Amino acid sequence: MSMPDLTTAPPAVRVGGNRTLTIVEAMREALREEMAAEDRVFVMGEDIVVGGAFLVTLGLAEDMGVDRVLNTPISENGFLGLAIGAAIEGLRPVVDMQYGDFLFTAADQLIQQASKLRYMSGGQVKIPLVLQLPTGASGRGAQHANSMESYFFGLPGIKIVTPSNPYDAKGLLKSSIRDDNVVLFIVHKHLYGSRGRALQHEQTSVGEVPGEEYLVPIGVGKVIEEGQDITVVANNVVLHHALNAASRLEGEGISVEVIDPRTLVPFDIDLVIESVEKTNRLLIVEENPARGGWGPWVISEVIRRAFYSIDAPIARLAANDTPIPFSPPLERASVPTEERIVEAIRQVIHG
Amino acid sequence: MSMPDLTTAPPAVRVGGNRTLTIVEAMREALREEMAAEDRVFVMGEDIVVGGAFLVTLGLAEDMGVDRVLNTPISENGFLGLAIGAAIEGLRPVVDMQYGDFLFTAADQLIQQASKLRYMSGGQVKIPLVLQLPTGASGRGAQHANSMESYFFGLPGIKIVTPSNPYDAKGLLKSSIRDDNVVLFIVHKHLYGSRGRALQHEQTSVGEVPGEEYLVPIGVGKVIEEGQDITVVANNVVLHHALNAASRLEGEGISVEVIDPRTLVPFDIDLVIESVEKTNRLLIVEENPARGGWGPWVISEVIRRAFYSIDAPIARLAANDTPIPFSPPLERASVPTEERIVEAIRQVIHG
Amino acid sequence: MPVTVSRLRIPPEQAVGPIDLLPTETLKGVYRMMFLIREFETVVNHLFLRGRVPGTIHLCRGQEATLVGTMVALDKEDRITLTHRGHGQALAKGVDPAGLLAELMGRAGGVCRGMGGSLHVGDWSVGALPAIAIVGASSPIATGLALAAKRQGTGRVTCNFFGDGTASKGELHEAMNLAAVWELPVVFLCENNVYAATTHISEYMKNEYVSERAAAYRMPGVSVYGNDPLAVYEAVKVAVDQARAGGGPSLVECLTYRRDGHKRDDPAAYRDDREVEAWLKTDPIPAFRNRLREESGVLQEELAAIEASVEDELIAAQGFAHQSPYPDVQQRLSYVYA
Amino acid sequence: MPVTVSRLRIPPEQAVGPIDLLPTETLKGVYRMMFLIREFETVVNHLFLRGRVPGTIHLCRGQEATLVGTMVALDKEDRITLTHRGHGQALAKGVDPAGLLAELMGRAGGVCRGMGGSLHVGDWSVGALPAIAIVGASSPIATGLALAAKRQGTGRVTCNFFGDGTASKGELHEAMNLAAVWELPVVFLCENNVYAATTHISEYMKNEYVSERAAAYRMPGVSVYGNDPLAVYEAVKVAVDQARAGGGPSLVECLTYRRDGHKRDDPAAYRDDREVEAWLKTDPIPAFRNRLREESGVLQEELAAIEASVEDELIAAQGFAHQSPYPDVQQRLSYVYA
Ligand SMILES: Cc1ncc(C[n+]2csc(CCOP(=O)(O)OP(=O)(O)O)c2C)c(N)n1
Ligand SMILES: Cc1ncc(C[n+]2csc(CCOP(=O)(O)OP(=O)(O)O)c2C)c(N)n1
Ligand SMILES: [Mg+2]
Ligand SMILES: [Mg+2]
Repeated sequence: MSMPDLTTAPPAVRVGGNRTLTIVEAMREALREEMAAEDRVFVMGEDIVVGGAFLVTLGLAEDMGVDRVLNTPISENGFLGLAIGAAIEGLRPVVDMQYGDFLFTAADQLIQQASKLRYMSGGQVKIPLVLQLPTGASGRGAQHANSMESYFFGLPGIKIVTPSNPYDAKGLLKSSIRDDNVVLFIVHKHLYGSRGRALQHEQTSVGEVPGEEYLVPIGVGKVIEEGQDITVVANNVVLHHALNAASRLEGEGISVEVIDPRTLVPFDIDLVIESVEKTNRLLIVEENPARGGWGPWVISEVIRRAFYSIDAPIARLAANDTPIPFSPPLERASVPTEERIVEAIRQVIHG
Repeated sequence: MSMPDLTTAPPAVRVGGNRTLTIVEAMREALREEMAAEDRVFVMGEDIVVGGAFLVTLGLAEDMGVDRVLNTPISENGFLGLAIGAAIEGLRPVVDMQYGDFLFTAADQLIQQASKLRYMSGGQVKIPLVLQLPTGASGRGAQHANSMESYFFGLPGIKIVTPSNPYDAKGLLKSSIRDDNVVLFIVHKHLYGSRGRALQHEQTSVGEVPGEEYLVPIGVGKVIEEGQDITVVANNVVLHHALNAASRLEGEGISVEVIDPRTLVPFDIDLVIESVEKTNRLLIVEENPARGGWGPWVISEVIRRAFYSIDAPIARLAANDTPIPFSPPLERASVPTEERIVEAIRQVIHG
Repeated sequence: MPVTVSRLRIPPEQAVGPIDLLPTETLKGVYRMMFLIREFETVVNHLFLRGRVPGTIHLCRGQEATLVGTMVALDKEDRITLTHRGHGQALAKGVDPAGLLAELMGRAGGVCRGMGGSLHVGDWSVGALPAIAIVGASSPIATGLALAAKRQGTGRVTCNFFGDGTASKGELHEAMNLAAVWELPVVFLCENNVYAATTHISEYMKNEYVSERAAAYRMPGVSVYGNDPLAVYEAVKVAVDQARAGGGPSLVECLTYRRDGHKRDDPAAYRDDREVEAWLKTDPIPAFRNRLREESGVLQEELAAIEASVEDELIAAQGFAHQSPYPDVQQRLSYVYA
Repeated sequence: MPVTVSRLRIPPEQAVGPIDLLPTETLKGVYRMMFLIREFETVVNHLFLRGRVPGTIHLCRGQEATLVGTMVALDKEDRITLTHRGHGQALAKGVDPAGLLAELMGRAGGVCRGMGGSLHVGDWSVGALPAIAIVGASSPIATGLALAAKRQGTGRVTCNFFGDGTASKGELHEAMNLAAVWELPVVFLCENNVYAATTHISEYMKNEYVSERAAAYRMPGVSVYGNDPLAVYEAVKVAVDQARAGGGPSLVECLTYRRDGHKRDDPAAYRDDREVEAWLKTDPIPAFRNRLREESGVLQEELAAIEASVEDELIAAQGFAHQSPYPDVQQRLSYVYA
């Protein structure tokens, strides 16, 4: 797979100075920079002229024109297919799916077309296409709570990116737009939020973003907290819970290494293996239902490649194998929380 | 989950005498019996009046009427949704998707509607619905080669059944039709075939079917071959490869226990754990791409529940993480074969 | 070609239905239900702003005449499918306001036991299929309810509510074709409120009317003024009668307007002032109230009594909802399988 | 209502286009291509029956006039999207028969290097997007090719082939609406051959013509006799010119017929004898051959020479395809990512 390369990348707008941004602001900057640097980039989706469901495109239509920030009819199948066609002709569409959940009404265009056309044609075409898919449970009931990464993790021919902070969100979105492949750009709904509005969780999705241009490469995970006793791999919003859990356990003398894979496809499995070879224990945390997701695959790889380094059964936290219930106490009980992560770590350590 | 119960089940047509049937004939019998016993059962799909893509409904329209063997327009989204509505009203539709692959054009109806409506309504409705989904690679290129079970294994709210022989196909189809839930009935394309036509593989999909009525319960796996040295779990067409491999390895003094889970959701994980506690070694074989499928989840459960019984890294064979290529030698090289299973078993045993 | 489509969509004039279409008692019932929906939504908005209704809400204030006019044309035994903007559809079909409100608040006493919330309200025991929030997805399902009615000979008609924005979804088209080909007793009922979320209808449709699309399937299509319940009733009744008589589906488009933004936090600043002004003058509730007084001679006091009874009902509903507990967390593991 | 739709679909009479629409040289080229497609398919069928073409095949014998008439109306730089029945579409757009045949045989020299097979043939270098076998899915993609042409100012038009059965797919409707709203240069080209696999058109459509559905999006829709290349050319040219001039999309329906079954093993026994008889008489190839002789004065010898050159080309193509090796198995890991 080709990695974006800053040296050959088109020059982008410099913004200057380190700033504290939300994920939404960081994504907006990435879009703005890439659109300024490259004419062929454009955004399309429902209601994005006025900012879209999460305000990612706020102000963009005014600056870039409604031809490059394109409001679509409610025709997910139609406009995702249209984006594929445009990409085949050399344009670089970014499709805002409003809620990732709506992608299911266009699933064939992703599963059968976007991910396979290059392969079936023997490399005749390429499809540089980014799908923005807000994911996860956020108080709206089961049809707006799917973990999109879970459904498409096993689909060959696409990349999946799941940043959990503004720095990664900007750097990865820029890399995704420059990538010549289909990239699912998946951010948990609870990580969106503007600076003015209260975030839904204690941990924030606000962070430092440099003014200088930078990219975060697709396929490279990151050790967020170093530790000795156990490796915890988590992404999206549950990563923040894991980080909180790690801090709490420090007091108990448990040293937790927390890894954010940042991208799921390709997955930086080497980083996890390396860490597990040091800590000899592993916990995986995902928000998707337990039967799905990327965690089981990571476990199967760890068992294959580092079986003799593992000292205790590998633990995993995920949502119940149910749709997500609406009632807030039920929703909270359905997904991994800081509390449950703390308990799971204790159990792996103390047996 | 409710299990079908022969004692309360409606009386069915007796066919009498043990016969050797193909999977297609066995499924046809199941449909015929269930339709005769229960008015509310009907079949719908493209071209099924003349038998459908795999001749499963051959002759049924003549006997049951075109009102109960209903040709649909090419409107997968429309007729799957329609079947959901009919099921809510108490009918018991069996939807023939022609090729499972076409379901992606109706994915929302399965993922967001059929699997969730009961839950979101707090149990107000139930949806007794069977989808027939021929699956897997069979020489037609990537868009007709998806492993349907892989995409939906992680979806809560449905059941998934994958018989590999006529006996199970008939018994499980009858149970599926009597089940009050959404059941994906998934048979590999290479296992279809009429007795007159040469099957694509050496191993056959022809087998004994009793004349007496019987059901095979959903959720119960089966040890097909007993063995001591290693457990192999495989289903669908690769199960037949695994059985061939097991026979070959007998000569080398390797005793292989082969398990057919038969249904993936619910998965009879206890049966696998029990076996692994005896053999201490495990190989999983699936046709879907390596990043997907049910295998990783089984590994994660085995590690969680039987970690200390495992003597060697758990092995797994699956397809490449690519779409399925058309050219026959490339397709063969992409999926697990008898040869590769033999090698994999040798490697687990000899390290 | 290309046809120029007018951006300005103002209410059609002189489009009300004859007052003597329905007996006065029924008309009073229509008024009561319109008023109940309006007040219910106002309560919901209030509770939402005070943080008592979690998640998101889509209010239907302004569209009450369409909902109630449609429902009067249906029988009690008939079925409806609901949209994301479903509170009023549910109430008009006879869903209990107390259970509805409790549902919005995620309480055990909710019509869906708290499992659905605002986006999924409904009560199947009164024929209101708990709402489907994926737009377009309900149309095939509604068609399936109709198929069952035809097979089972129940004589039931299904009414599939959808919005003007939803008319761009392929699912609707597949469903309309299926219903036409199989002559199923379904009425496709478009609440055309000029917007899909923040987007004006002229941005997603070249047609002046959604009902133009019915001809593509050789089914009747008609557009009526949606802010008068009698105009709506008149058109829907024709469609329902045809469906019940075995004549197959129809498409009825009701031209109406959202008085609020699309959802909870939307000020609807994207709307044209002239358009907003023209429509806000047509508030269906005072308009129908006036018609009742002037054309049917219903007394001011009678109307006041109706309104008071609605307020009482809503106070009781709020009491019920607030007192209803949250469901036990174990309930999250129920209702996955039958 | 309901409208009764005739089950019998016989060829329209007197529906050929004027012979002087195109210069004689072009007409000869049209004939050559029609003949090439027919003979190519005959070779494919032969090889399939001998087990040299793996997988499945969908032949287009009988539909040649529609394909070639359409292609003459397009420029070389224009784009087409292909269906599962795509061999003839590919050839008509200029895909090399040798590479095409090698593709069907899964060989390294195939136009898609053996990765696609019969269901996915195409050569993007001549504007034929490798075929999409999921019916309906190509319409949005074609619309995207057209969007790019409009943005890039290339003046290109995209022609989206689809079948009468595919007209029941929602994707097509979403694409038609998008193309209409955004005035994109695309022609929706329906090859109406009366069947969707084994199912007769009257089973899935109340309409007499697929083109009736264009009005639902306020775009022009027309139906023409599809077994005469000039009738097809005439109609498609109007649509292409409009699209190229910025006037947006059209729907052109060509009424034609499959001479074979739906696919490899289908004897097509489900067809009505009268229908089959009426259509088989209209074989486009001898009919156009006669027109060339009678109306354009093309000599028998000229036609024979054309036919001989086609046979030579196909012999060479077979030689190429048979000699082309299977791809190295490592190639299966290529082309997943760019
Ligand atoms: C398939 C799908 N796409 C997008 C959405 C998000 N969404 C919810 S309501 C809405 C607008 C619907 O417009 P319309 O059909 O006119 O109904 P209205 O809201 O005006 O009642 C959108 C885009 C959705 N729920 N489902
Ligand atoms: C979404 C989808 N459903 C079903 C099929 C299976 N299928 C392949 S061709 C065909 C019939 C298509 O009919 P039509 O559009 O009229 O094209 P024709 O075959 O007549 O050229 C069907 C049902 C498919 N390829 N894709
Ligand atoms: Mg609307
Ligand atoms: Mg056809």
